[in-house]
Amino acid sequence: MPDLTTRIGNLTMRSPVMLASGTVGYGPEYEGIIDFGVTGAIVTKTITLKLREGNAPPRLVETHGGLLNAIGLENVGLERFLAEKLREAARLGVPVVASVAGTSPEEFGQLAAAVGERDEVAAIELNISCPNVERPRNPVWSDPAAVTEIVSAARAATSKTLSLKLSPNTSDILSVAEAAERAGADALTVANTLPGMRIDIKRRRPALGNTTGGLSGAALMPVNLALVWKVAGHVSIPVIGSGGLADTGDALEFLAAGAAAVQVGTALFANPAAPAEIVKGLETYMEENNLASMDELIGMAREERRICTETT
Amino acid sequence: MPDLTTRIGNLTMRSPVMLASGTVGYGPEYEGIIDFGVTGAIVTKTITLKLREGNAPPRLVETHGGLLNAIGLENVGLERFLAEKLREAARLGVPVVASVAGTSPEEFGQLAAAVGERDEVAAIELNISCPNVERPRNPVWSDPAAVTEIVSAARAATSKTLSLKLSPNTSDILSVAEAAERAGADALTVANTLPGMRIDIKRRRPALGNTTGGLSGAALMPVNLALVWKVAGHVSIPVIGSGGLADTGDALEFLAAGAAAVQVGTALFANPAAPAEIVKGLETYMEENNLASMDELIGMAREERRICTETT
Amino acid sequence: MTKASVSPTCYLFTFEADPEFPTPRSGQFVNVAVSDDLTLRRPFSIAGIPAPGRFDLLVEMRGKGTRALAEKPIGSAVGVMGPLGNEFTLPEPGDVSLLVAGGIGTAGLRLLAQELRLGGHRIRTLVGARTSEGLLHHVLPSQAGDEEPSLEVATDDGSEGFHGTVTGLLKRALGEPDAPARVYCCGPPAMIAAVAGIAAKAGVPCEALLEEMMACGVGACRGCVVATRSGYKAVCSDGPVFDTSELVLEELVRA
Amino acid sequence: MTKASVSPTCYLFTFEADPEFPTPRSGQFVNVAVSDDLTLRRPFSIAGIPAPGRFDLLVEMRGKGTRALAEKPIGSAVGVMGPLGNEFTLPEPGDVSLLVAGGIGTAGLRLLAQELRLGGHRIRTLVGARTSEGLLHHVLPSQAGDEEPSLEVATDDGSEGFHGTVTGLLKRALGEPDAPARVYCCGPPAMIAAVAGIAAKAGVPCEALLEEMMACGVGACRGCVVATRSGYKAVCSDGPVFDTSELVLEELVRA
Ligand SMILES: Cc1cc2nc3c(=O)[nH]c(=O)nc-3n(C[C@H](O)[C@H](O)[C@H](O)COP(=O)(O)OP(=O)(O)OC[C@H]3O[C@@H](n4cnc5c(N)ncnc54)[C@H](O)[C@@H]3O)c2cc1C
Ligand SMILES: Cc1cc2nc3c(=O)[nH]c(=O)nc-3n(C[C@H](O)[C@H](O)[C@H](O)COP(=O)(O)OP(=O)(O)OC[C@H]3O[C@@H](n4cnc5c(N)ncnc54)[C@H](O)[C@@H]3O)c2cc1C
Ligand SMILES: Cc1cc2nc3c(=O)[nH]c(=O)nc-3n(C[C@H](O)[C@H](O)[C@H](O)COP(=O)(O)O)c2cc1C
Ligand SMILES: Cc1cc2nc3c(=O)[nH]c(=O)nc-3n(C[C@H](O)[C@H](O)[C@H](O)COP(=O)(O)O)c2cc1C
Ligand code: FES
Ligand code: FES
Repeated sequence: MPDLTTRIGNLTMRSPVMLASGTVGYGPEYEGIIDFGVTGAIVTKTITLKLREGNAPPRLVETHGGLLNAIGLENVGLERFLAEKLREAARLGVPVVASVAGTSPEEFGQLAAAVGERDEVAAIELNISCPNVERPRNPVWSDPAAVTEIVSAARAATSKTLSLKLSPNTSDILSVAEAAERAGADALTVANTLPGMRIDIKRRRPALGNTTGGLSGAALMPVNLALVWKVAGHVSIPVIGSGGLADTGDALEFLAAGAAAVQVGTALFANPAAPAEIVKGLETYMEENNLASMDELIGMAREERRICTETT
Repeated sequence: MPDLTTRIGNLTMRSPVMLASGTVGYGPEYEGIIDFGVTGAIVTKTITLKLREGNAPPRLVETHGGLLNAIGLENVGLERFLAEKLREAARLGVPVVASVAGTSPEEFGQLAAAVGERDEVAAIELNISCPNVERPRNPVWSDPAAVTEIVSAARAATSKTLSLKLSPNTSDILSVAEAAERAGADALTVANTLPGMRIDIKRRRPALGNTTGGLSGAALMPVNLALVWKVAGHVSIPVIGSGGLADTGDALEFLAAGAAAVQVGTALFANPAAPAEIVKGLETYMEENNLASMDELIGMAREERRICTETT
Repeated sequence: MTKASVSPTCYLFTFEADPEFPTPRSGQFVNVAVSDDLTLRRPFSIAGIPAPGRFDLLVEMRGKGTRALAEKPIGSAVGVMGPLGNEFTLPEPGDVSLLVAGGIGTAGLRLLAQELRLGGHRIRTLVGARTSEGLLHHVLPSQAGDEEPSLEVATDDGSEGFHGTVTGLLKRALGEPDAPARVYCCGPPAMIAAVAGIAAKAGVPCEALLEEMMACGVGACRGCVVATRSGYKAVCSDGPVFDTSELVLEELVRA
Repeated sequence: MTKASVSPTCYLFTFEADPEFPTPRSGQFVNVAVSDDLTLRRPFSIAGIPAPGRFDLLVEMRGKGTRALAEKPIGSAVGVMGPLGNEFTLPEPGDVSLLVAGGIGTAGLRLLAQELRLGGHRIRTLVGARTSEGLLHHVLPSQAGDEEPSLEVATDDGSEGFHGTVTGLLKRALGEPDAPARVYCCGPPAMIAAVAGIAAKAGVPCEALLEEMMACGVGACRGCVVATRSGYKAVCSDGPVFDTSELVLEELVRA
């Protein structure tokens, strides 16, 4: 039997297949539907200091091959998360990664400290694609200096494994990745959704209540895969791939590009069995190709570690 | 009959439906297949000073809802373009927009001067998503200072209508748009392809010869539509929408978002009749909704000119 | 899966459920994998239980997903998640219930009508549509043997029944003696808002089955919310049935 | 459109062409809109003209697009662009032509075989595949009435005919008296490279029909190029037929 055990910092997982933040709630919502037994970890909905109501509906619109969402980080807030949701999630018997977002480095530190001291939290994902931080001209996710401050604050606040979740909406992801690595991130999640929109021609209004939303799903996959390839070739901390992966073939592409683990998100909506199918599929692939452990899989499409160039 | 006449600077077109650079070659390749009679303009394959062989194959890979291409700006070079291709394109009876790309502001100026002095050229599109300019950390397309230099050089070289073609691969498109407007651009084409990749798991290699390519097609549409919305709300020069539009509904979304014209690209491959169908569809829509001219259509989904915020 | 055309734009599908599929209650829905090429499933109300282990869906052709479902060959296996969501609150014994459906909203009340009749409850039904072609009252459980005229229809264009919206009928029904003690409604947002307002004025409790775009269908993604007096609620897990006095009606109808 | 299964993985389709569809020549292909859900059309060689105004495609199930084509009901209208591309160079009268096909490559040579036979040319055919199931020689025009043994087959696993690759047969054929004056080949890149090498050594002119991912199909997008001694050429408009002495064979086979 091939060994799918995956280690990201101090987070040890049964398989490299994680569940992406915001698509599984806090976990229990999908109890009895998703086979948590084979998945590597749940990443919770992103938690903020205070409860958030989220954006006005409509919050979803399907696009060709993808999905736009503008949830607006609706979440129960740190207090209820710690008091209720975390305990419930921990009962599922799968490592829980707490996703958090602050509006300042201090808040990120506060959140990391609070969730980091809980035994139920196996690792922390710092979500910097946070809509609260309104800096339209130089968003946090493309500002290495801001990222350095955020990761440093979280690093000082906890010794738990920290992954920084990057945004694909930047022309210079390498500087951001470098900054995060230097500031002490244990891993990078690459990447979140891309800003996008649709218009409802009948109503002559944006289809989403919030005007724009984040593009996820298969449509996004080539973009985030290219970023994983780029980042994994540049940093020495592990990269966790996210973006549109729906089946074993897609997961293999992320791993072959250099990801140490992958997250399934939007694909859960159409097929909650996707994580279990991918785990099975990876086992079969490794057996058929005589690969014993994840190390032999990761980066197998990389001839040498090189920087790729974009072209049209 | 509603009037589809569209004006972008000094470029007057029968309809707002243009054909995107790189997808129609120099025009004649599609003679007898595309109905040039109803289209607004052809944008030629991007021309560089010297002939370019382009990238090693494979240059194309289909993705879910989209297409990755890594042509590598294969083109005949300025000299042959002026001597042969331009004359042939002009015979099609539709305005020809010459797309050009240089590796420096000076080269952009040289190219703009050379094509600008030709009567067959109705307008010029400056393509700054040029792979030649190798600046992986701060690509030209997200650097307002570089954009200012390029547009200024082209502006000084010609009085022909100039549109700058932006890239979606930036977190701060407004600064780039502003720089272009200030430097004298007459219009902005929003936007080009996004960097992306796929991996061929059988060969354990990137599917494209060039590793990464540009994502186009329906998958890209929500991203570029959001950029059109954003840019059109911010500058006072016209915006030309490009990205995945395939039918009348899609075109209406771009126009409703504030685009003054649209470009059909990837959709041509599956359906070369798409431009004619869209022109017909726009006429019908205007008739049914009692709209007499393009002015009434453009921006109809904008309540006020406001800056949108991204959210997930 | 079998299907039958019941109007120019609607099909009635009957599915053989998996053995472990629980018996659905009125108000509940299923999230259906209609096509491999779509990112999301599509939610449909369970519109009847023709026999144990089976359930009906009544589906209006609205776009790609509903068409993909209708194009599946009879006998296809279709991925179905559910039953999902909450249930209608059943009336007190003896109370008259008024069911108000607009267009395809008839689907959301069909199982309720069946349940109420089986439970011996007295019901009256108002069904509206834009034109007579859109009326779906003929798929509701048979009215035969009823003492009172229990079904009335309305069309916006007057092509059948009352000329006007179904809310015209509703006002009349609530004003009559032996007036209904409960209102249940399903239909376009504007209709629901109108029905809710009329019921509130008449002091009659009213529940509505709401529609919203859905992704997960289980309360995880927070994509399907509706504004209520106690904040946003998920239509899939807090609903789809809501007491209309809880809803912020001004936000129900989209500008 | 009609279809017939000709092997476990291949179908032979026959299309009724539009009146304005020109008569295709051997080597040419069509770009087919196989599915609304795919961004690109799919190119297929015209694999025969069974009657004026009709043409055949011989299609191997390889992925989404080919399966979508096979799933279309018989009688469907299918969007077809073409005929596209250049043509094979026909041999001098009296010359023997050797057709070498690997797997689905048989499709690319079937119309050529028909044309040559109609034109009274002498041809010999070598058909290879991995296993006997992949052999498609039975769809080639009948060999009946030929004087010499004009068809030989090879399988990698020896399950039918010569045990080995078709290039083994080729070497033998080129060494015999009355050797072919021209070679035409179609099949996997590695086979084409091998055939080209053998033909070059024997000093026999050789043409190959190449495959490459395509978008426009008309030379506009520059997506389908192949490396030649005079730079990259578009398979769709400069090809799909190339003189193998023009190709950079080392770049034909992908690492
Ligand atoms: C709880 C619930 C119960 C429903 N019950 C039924 C039913 O019994 N019968 C029935 O015919 N329909 C029902 N619907 C609506 C049904 O889900 C939509 O008609 C369907 O999703 C449209 O899919 P499509 O791909 O054909 O349309 P699309 O091409 O996706 O969209 C066409 C139009 O339908 C709207 N739409 C799409 N998805 C939804 C959705 N999930 N909810 C509301 N509007 C949507 C879109 O905004 C668009 O205007 C129900 C919806 C919900 C939430
Ligand atoms: C000039 C030409 C003539 C052809 N003639 C025939 C023919 O007569 N019969 C036949 O069965 N096939 C022929 N092909 C190949 C055919 O185009 C592909 O098999 C088809 O496009 C695969 O589509 P798919 O969606 O089923 O596969 P996909 O799911 O798109 O891909 C499956 C595999 O096929 C490869 N592929 C996809 N598209 C092409 C393409 N355009 N060219 C080469 N490989 C491709 C992919 O790289 C992948 O490995 C021809 C190709 C060309 C260029
Ligand atoms: C409905 C929805 C809600 C999401 N919410 C969050 C969130 O709260 N925090 C976060 O970091 N990412 C969030 N994401 C992004 C996903 O975690 C994931 O990174 C992204 O969708 C790309 O992967 P996918 O295509 O597999 O979904 C959300 C995505 C969706 C579709
Ligand atoms: C094969 C191909 C080649 C392209 N070449 C160019 C080019 O040379 N110059 C350019 O500015 N854009 C080029 N583009 C981008 C298109 O012009 C267009 O902006 C982009 O593809 C998005 O629109 P679409 O989805 O409608 O194709 C190319 C696109 C494709 C698919
Ligand atoms: S659809 Fe996900 S919360 Fe309702
Ligand atoms: S497919 Fe476009 S040039 Fe050949």
